[in-house]
Amino acid sequence: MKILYFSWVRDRIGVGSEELNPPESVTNVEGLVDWLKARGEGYQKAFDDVTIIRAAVNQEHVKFNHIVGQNDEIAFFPPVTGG
Amino acid sequence: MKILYFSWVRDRIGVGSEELNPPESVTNVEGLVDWLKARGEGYQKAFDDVTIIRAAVNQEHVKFNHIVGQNDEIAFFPPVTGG
Amino acid sequence: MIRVQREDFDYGKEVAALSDGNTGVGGVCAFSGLVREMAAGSEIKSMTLEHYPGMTEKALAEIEAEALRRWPLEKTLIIHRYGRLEPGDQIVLVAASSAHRDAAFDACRFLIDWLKTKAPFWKLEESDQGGQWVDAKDSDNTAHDRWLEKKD
Amino acid sequence: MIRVQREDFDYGKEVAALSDGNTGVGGVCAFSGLVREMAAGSEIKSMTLEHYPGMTEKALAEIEAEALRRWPLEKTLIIHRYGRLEPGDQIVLVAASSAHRDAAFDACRFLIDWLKTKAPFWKLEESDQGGQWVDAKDSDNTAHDRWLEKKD
Repeated sequence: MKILYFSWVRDRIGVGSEELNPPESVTNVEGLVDWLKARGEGYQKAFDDVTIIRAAVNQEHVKFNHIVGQNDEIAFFPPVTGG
Repeated sequence: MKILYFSWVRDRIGVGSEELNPPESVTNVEGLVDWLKARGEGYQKAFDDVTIIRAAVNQEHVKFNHIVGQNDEIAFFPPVTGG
Repeated sequence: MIRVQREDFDYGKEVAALSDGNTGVGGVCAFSGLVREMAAGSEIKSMTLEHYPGMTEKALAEIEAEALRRWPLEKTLIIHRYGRLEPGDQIVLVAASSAHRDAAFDACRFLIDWLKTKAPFWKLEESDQGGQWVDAKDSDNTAHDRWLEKKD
Repeated sequence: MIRVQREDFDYGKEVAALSDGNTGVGGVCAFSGLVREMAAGSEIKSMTLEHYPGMTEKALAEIEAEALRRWPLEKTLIIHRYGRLEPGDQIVLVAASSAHRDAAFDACRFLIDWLKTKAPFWKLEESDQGGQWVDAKDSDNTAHDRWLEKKD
């Protein structure tokens, strides 16, 4: 599973992307966030307030109940501010 | 009194501007139109349907009850279509 | 700024002047109108714009002043051409710059909407069928009216 | 057309391309966004735009397709820059050409409104107080929502 982080989510976690293999119990975005938070302080700080975290699966905006699989590309970031 | 005509109002009357001295009984735009219509066929055709005639006095859009005087510049034209 | 002219204008240069050297500008909205080839089903050879010199400048200046009164703008621009134009030619350019995009958009649309019903221009379209003065459109009056301020 | 690039762009040339050689175009509406010097009370030295390569292009293409579905347009354009920019620099350009001015205006505003809430960009502002990620604005969500189609 490829996981990407942007903006201050990346700043807090310390890497822009990583390949991870969460256990099979992780089936959706929400489960993935919970699993990531257990990986260390940076993750905990990044996902402290999930109301200001947005997710994309395979480059499409999704909600936290969206299913994730081993071959997906998942990204976490704050609300976007283009333009 | 300087009177100007634009677009098809000018085409029908045949001149773009003229100096005229209407009688003192002509006190507003409406009275001026009536007086002009008596001047000939071109004027009559131009002012045949006054609902599609607009007027300006001293370069400001006005209604037909607007007062006119000897030193005014008065213009008649169809609804404008700029842009 | 207001300009009424026969000559063409450089769109990019004119719009750039609305933000050049002003780092308070966050957005610039611009609208340009061009001569279309088809009108009312017939092919247009040329469009001749007649105007009322003096009154035109006055009307455009009033519209610009009204936009500056209504929105927090940095700069505004109205350029309107007159004379004989051909399909594809630029007729008009309106633009507004502001710190905020909503102000830039609203002001720009206001400028073109009011210009269409207040600036003394008339269009003569020439096609194979001869010359034809263009009628004012009801939709232009509707567009004008959406900017009327409600009276108390 | 969609472009995501580090380089600056030539505003006039890009907008001209929306009508060049197409005499069916009656109006072109364009909006450009620039880096402001002041933000939240402090003087900005630079703004660095980060984006999500791949997803950005996808998101912009979807927004453009939606605009073309909703309005009778001739052409549309979205150019968005990324990387380090300074006050006065151009960030984004959206434009739409159409036979009709209302379609050009509405589509142009739709493009920028949806881009702001859907395209994966983030802004890091640098001032004397250091770097600061810019928060998304509630007003951008409101602007986005005004284009939601009513469901039956």
